Amino acid sequence: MIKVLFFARIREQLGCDGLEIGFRENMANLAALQASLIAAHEPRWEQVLNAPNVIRAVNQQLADLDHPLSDGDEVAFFPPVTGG
Amino acid sequence: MIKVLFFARIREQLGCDGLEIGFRENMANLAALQASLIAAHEPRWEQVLNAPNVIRAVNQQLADLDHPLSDGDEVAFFPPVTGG
Amino acid sequence: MVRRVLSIQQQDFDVARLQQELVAEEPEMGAVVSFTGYVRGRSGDREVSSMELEHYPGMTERSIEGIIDQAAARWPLLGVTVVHRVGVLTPGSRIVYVGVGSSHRGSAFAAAEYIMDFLKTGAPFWKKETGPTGACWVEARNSDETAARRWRD
Amino acid sequence: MVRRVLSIQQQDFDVARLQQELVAEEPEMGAVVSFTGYVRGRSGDREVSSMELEHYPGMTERSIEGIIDQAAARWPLLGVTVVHRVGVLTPGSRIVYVGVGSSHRGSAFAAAEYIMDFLKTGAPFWKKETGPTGACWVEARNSDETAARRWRD
Repeated sequence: MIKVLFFARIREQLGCDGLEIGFRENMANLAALQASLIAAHEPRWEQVLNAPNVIRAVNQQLADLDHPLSDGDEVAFFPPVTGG
Repeated sequence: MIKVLFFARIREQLGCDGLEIGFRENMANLAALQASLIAAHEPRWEQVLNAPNVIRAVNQQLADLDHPLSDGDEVAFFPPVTGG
Repeated sequence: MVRRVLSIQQQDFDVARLQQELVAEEPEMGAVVSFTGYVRGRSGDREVSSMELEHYPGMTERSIEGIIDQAAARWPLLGVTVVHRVGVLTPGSRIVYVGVGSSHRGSAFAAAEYIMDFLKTGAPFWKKETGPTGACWVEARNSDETAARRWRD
Repeated sequence: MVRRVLSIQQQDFDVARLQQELVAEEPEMGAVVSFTGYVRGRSGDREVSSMELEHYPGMTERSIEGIIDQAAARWPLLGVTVVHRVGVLTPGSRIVYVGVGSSHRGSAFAAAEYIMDFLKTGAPFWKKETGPTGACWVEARNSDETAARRWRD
């Protein structure tokens, strides 16, 4: 199982806080997981998740698309941060 | 009349908070005033007022020894500042 | 390890109490620099009537712990306090407090600014502003990225 | 002209109240940086049991006004508060408060540090520390002169 979370503008654009998907062999890295998410949803997901300024984290650490995934990981997608 | 003030370590070394001396033609600048003060007191005044890190002010603005003086000015001698 | 207080909370905070806790019982404490961020009533030329702050629970705390660790490795600090509010806030409200205590002022100033710069660019918080014409997510500012980058040179 | 509060006083001050007054009713206020200096219980390797602060009444206020003017000419500030205590203070006591308010944090940090650097080197205050072996005037530190000089480059 992979826990997927969406925050802020991305959460609203997808209309989704998060979801859980079963871990499969073809989810070897973040790019593969993202491709499965896009394949399973409306075309809007592709525009939102592929946008150039999307930030991704695996287990609460920033991660690039080639970051490897394991069963049980927590993955998050969010826009550039604006706190403080 | 010139009002002369001493602060902190210099005040204690001279044993004097301040004094007033009548303005005279030969007090054309700060160096001349300092020379009169030294001439009028014990040798200790020369050591204290001529020390390399003495700071001087005329009318509450920092001043060099060649700063001109006028009747009614306020002159101060003090060590490097250590507040804050 | 530097003494630290970290809180993500909805409720307001009291700067005097936070500073008192930072200083308490530390005889070497000579300098405290604090930063307090406030909700402004205008954002560029848009009027702001309220702001909502969202965060990523868990990752936010880890990010800030990491920023404090980095600051404590660079400067001799005696204490660090970071409090960041989330939820709905109105103009004039406090948003964030960063307090840094040290023996001398140079390290307190530098570390407080360092922590703020990385909090702005590295901790997962997002602001949405509501004004007369609706609500908008705040866009990240290039100047914040530039501010954080100068510490790496 | 930047809104300012300046006080040289014997009594203690309340950082929360000073900050509240700095921020009050200013819708553009986004960032407040404050510095608080404390009496340390040690000075180098000497123990300090109390400290006496002397100043030059009149010139002190003028010097600080001038430092605030310089800071306000360099950065877009909304408010500046400087409070400096004089008289006898014990370890742990607050000595000085500098608070700077601005729309953005960069100018608030820079101006607060600038004001402190020049206060340390340009305002006529002197500290005398009392310890177990007697009382000594504090010597000016070269690092303070260096801190002030960097703003001139």
